[in-house]
Formats: sequence, C-alpha cells, structure tokens
Amino acid sequence: MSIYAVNRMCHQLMHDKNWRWAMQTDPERAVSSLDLTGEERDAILSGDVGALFLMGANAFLLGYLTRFNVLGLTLPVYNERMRAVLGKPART
Amino acid sequence: MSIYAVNRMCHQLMHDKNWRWAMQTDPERAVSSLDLTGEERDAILSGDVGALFLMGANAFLLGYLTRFNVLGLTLPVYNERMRAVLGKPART
Amino acid sequence: MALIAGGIGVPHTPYFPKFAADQGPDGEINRYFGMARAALETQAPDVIILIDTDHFNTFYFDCFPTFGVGIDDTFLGPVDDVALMPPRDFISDRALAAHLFRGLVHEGFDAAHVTHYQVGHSIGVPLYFLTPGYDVPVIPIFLNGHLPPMPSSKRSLAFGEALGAAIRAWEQDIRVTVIGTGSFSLDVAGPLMDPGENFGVPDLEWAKRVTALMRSGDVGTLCDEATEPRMLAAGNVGGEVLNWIAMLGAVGPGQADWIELQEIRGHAFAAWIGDQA
Amino acid sequence: MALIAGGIGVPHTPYFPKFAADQGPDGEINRYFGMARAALETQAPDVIILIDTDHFNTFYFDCFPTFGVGIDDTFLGPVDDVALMPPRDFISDRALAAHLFRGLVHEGFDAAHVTHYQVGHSIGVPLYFLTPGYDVPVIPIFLNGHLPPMPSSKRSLAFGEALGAAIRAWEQDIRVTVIGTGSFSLDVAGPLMDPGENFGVPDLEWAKRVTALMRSGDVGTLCDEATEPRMLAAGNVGGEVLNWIAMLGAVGPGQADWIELQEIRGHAFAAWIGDQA
Ligand SMILES: [Fe+3]
Ligand SMILES: [Fe+3]
Repeated sequence: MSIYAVNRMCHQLMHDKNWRWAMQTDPERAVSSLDLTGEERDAILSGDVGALFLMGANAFLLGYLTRFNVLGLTLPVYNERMRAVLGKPART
Repeated sequence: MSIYAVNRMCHQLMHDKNWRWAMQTDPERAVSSLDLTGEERDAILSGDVGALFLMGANAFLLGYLTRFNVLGLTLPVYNERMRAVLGKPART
Repeated sequence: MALIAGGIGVPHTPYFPKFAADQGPDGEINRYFGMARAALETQAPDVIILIDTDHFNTFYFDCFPTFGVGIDDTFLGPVDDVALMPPRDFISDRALAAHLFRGLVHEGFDAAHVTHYQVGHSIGVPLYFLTPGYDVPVIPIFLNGHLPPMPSSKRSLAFGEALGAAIRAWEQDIRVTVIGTGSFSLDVAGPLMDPGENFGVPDLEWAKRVTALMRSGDVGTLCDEATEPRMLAAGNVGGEVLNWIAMLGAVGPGQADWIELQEIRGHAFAAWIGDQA
Repeated sequence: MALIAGGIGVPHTPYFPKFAADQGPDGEINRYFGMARAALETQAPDVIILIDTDHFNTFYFDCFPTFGVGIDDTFLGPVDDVALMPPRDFISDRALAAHLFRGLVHEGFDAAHVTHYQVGHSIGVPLYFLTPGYDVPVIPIFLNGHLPPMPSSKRSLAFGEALGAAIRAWEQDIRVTVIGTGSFSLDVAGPLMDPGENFGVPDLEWAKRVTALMRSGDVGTLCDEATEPRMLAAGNVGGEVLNWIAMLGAVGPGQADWIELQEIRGHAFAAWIGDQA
C-alpha cells in the first residue's frame, strides 16, 4: 500500500517542521527520499491533488499541501483541482 | 504516571540495541537520562524488580531485565525477588 | 456518586481562535461560544469528558481505534499549529479515566487504552473557548467519526450510554459535563469543498435536520437517519455527528436546552441539562 | 464464497524454535507442532487468519486496542529476538483484511485499524512451525488477552462469530484456516513463576478444565467459567485463552478433532474441522 507513503508525506508536513521546510524549498529533492511509485511521485511534484485523492490519499491530509503552500498549491489551485474529481471513481 | 518511564525503559531493552548495550555496560549513567522518581531510579539500579512490580511496572516487560542480564539480574535472582512479592498489595 | 451535570455540543474549527480574535468580542464566534461557556459555567463541572474525533494528531493509520479513552495525568496539545493557541499541558484525571475504560470494556465496548498522548485542534479549540483558564480536568474520549468504517449511530449511542453509566458509577461526589464536538455537514479539503474555500457544507439540509431532531430530543429518529452513507454524503467529517450522539447517550435523552445552527459551517452550538442533584 | 476449512490452536512460546532444534525432530515440541501442521495441510488454506495477543511488539500502552485487524500487503516479524528466527516479511491479504475490518465494525465490534505494522513471537512462532515455507498469506487479528481490562469471554466469542460471518461473506472462493494462539495457564516473569524458572503454570487444573471443555465442544460452559479473575489467577497471560475462544466463535461450536495438553507449559495443541465444501 504505497499510498501510505503519500499520506505520511502530508502528515509530516504538519508534524515535522524540517520536512515542511524541505518540501517548501526543494520538493523534488525531498520527494526523492520517499518510497513512492513513479505515478505517485509525478502526481505529487505536479501538485495533482485530484489524482492523489483518486489513488486513495486522504483529503484531510492532502489539505496540508495547500495550508503550507507546498508545490504551488494556493487555495484556488488546490480547490479547483480537488473539486474537479468529484464523482470520479477512486481506486480501492 | 512516571511508572510509564520504567516500562518504556524495559521495552527499549528489546527494541533499541543501543539502549540495551548502555544498560548492560553502564546502567547508572543510562538511567540518569530517564524521567524517573528517586524511588524508581533506586529500585532499578538495585535490581529490585519486586518493588518495581508493586509500583505498577509490567511483569512481562520487567522480564527483559533478566533476559538481557541487566543489573545483575540472573534468572535465579530475578525469580526469587519477583516471587517474594506474591500477594503483596500493588499500588494502583 | 458522580453526577452528569449536563451536556454541551460545540464545533472545533481550527481557525476559530484567530477568526474570533479578528471578529472581536461581539462577533458571531464569540457569541455562540459565549453561550456554550455560560452553560458550562452553570453546570460547574469538576471534570469534563470530551468526546471527539482525532484528525491524525493523536493517532495515525498505523493504529487507529474506533473508540479510545485517554488515560493519563496530563496531555499536550494542540499539536497541529492552531493560530493563537500554542501547545500546552492540559490537566486530566487518570483515576477516573481508568475507571471509565474498565467500565466500557466490561460492558462490551472494545475501546483502546490510550496514554502518553497528544491531541489536536479537535480537543484544543473547544477548551480554548469554554475553559480559557484551563482549570478543569479533561478526559478525552476518542471516536472515529472520520475514517470509514465508522461506528454506527446506534453503536455510538450505546457507547455513550455505557459511558454515562460508568461516569455515574464513579464513587466520588463530583459533577461531570460531557461535551461532544464536531460538525454535522462539513467537507475538509475534499471534492465536496465549496468553490474557492478550504471547506464545504455539502448538505445544509441534513445539518438542519440533525439540529431539529436534537432540539426535540428525538435521538431514535436521528440514529435511524444517520447512516454511514448519509453522514459521508454530508462531508468527509460528517461522521462527527457521532460525537454528539455519544454525548447524548451519556447525558440521557431529552430536548436540548438550546441549540443554534451556524449554517455557514454546517455545525451547531448547544446545551443539555443533566441529572438533578 | 469463502469457506472456513477448520480451526487450529497452538502456543507461541518464543523459545520453542530453539528448544525444538535442541530436542530434534522426534522431540515433544516438533511432535505436537507436527500434528498441528498436518491438520493445517489437510485444511489446505489459501489464507490464514491468526488471532493472537500482542506482547508489546505491535502496540504499546500509548494505544493498545482491545481488538485490531492487521491490514496491509506484508508485515515484518518477529521483531523480538526469537532465536533461530530472524525477522522477515510475511505476505498478507490487504483486500480481505479490509473486508473483515469493515464487517466487524459494521456488526458493532469496535476494532482498531492497524497497518504498516510489525509483529512479535506470538505471530512468528506459530508460523515458524506451521507454514515453514511462509507461502500462505496471513492476516493477524489482535485481541488483548494480556492487559486488564480484557474483553470478556462472551465478547470474544461473539467477536469470533462476527469474524467468521465476515470471512464466509467474502466473495472469493477460497479456503481459510483460523488459528488461535496462546496459553491457558501461564505467568511470564511475574510473581506466579515457578521456582527457578522464567515462567510458571499457576493453575494446571484450569488448563485441564479448558482442554476438556474444548475437547467436548462445550464453549458455553467455557465462557461461563472463563471470568477475568479466573484467567488472571491462571497467570499474567491467562487471558490468551480468549484467542482460542474467538477462534472457536469463527469456526463454529463443536468438538475438537483432537486436542493435546502440554502440561509443563500450561498450553495445548488442537484442531477443529470446519465447513464442508
Ligand atoms: Fe473535525
Ligand atoms: Fe503469549
């Protein structure tokens, strides 16, 4: 269940200030340390929160990406991308 | 609930090999890093597992002290000290 | 024996300390929380039992309990960057918490033992407004109202009833207030957000329905209607209504003394009168 | 639909891999475990559900659940220095585990969600002897049979029944074996140890009684007699009989196919025949 690593990455944005700083300043380098699939890594680095949600990531935790302004995810951008996947089938 | 720190000390004997080594080689120094009451520290350093049990420490975890030969607690010594408190009132 | 002096229901929006400060003392947030605080002060509890849903501050997926009881002398929180509320140690009541845990497990409620724990805004924010002196011991009761599968509404009510029985079986003559905290319709950072916001209220009609059923004290109908699909359609934390239902189980059935819906957030503020001394 | 091919009961003494090697293939430990392994091979499961009590390897006091379901593709163990058994990754079945968790919570069993987890000897040792090729996926079910308050015997039986119903409701045509593991009378490192040993069997008569009631399939009487004081008087892990009771709930009432008490350790080895295809 490698989506676990996506969720944990978001979780640590809140609870590890070093990690938050790393993701805010050099996300490509930070993400390279994680155990992710290529699809997950690409979705993270492109800020594609809708795709991450459909892969099974937790919305509450994904919200930390915009709360801490990671990956260019201003609130309008995050909001639009997340609302765009409404009703689309999620992987289980 | 500072007996929490006593239990955790025992728990880490199993799961942290550095801690196990520290307790096997210089227990006085190792224990000084813990958040213990004076009574707890004295009971640990004197290997008084019966007293620790009556203070609320978990027997299964205390058993790691003899399993890893910490504080001179050979099995006969541990066994005798623990059996001696049978039926004595424990703190709640 | 202990007595349940009453019940309180409030939200726990993490931005409310900041928003309330920005609005000033006469703003809506301070007005609603002021009503709840007045009710709490009338109830004059010696101990507060706070039923909440943790949002990954106490637990993580690694071990996420359906129900849990916080058992310790103190706990730290909020640890999730609540503006104007730096983390602090809250006082709790370890002996009573252990008693409640024993009572719940013995009655067949499979709660997790929780100690040496931290909490987030879902506990911190209600206390920020309700007990600003942080002088009343607080025992957190954790209920998963966020991650499906959630306990059913009937199970949550029964859990609350067993919690109430365990409180009343406590040997000390103390007054206890039970607080339930959470929203009725709220989606946080998910596809049901409102345009441009970081949250949404996907089913205001459901929030109104819940409020009406609580006002009239019809918990049976509320449990019948609060199915998991219905709660989830009301937002990804729609299950937090279960915290209120469990609180009602503990306090006992009956009409709310008062309940006020804050429509823009899909949540409410309310108070129930409890046992007569 | 899935079918429960049978039940197995075994101990999980952490020293047994070493002791068995010392005794050789004809020793008592290999003989008893050989019988259980033969029963398992006859049952030919596609998945094993293993009900065990964690001894601080998966959980700690911080969040210790009454019941938990391990939900992941793999898990690591044993992580508690079992001689001759270095930690390894075990294969599991995440989809089935998630299904079981949903079924249990929906039936009112308040289990914890457990993922990304490690296990100790209580899961590793049974598998060392029963599936030495480690080729059958294993789903751990955690039951607190160690730290009071423990679930009651009746609650554990009902939990097992709900687990069995959830297994049989699984859509795939697979064969499942349910294993319960633990002792009937055993004190580990506590005041009830035998002189000179690191363990004790404080109530061999109780272990005999449990064995007789399981042999005759009288689970009702077993649940009546297995009160918390009785289990704790049989040693600080006397509550592990609850793992067997839950297993019997899942497999269904009935006489054991065979059951052998190993008196010196206060535990038994046994097998039950399950559903007919
Ligand atoms: Fe919430
Ligand atoms: Fe055990």
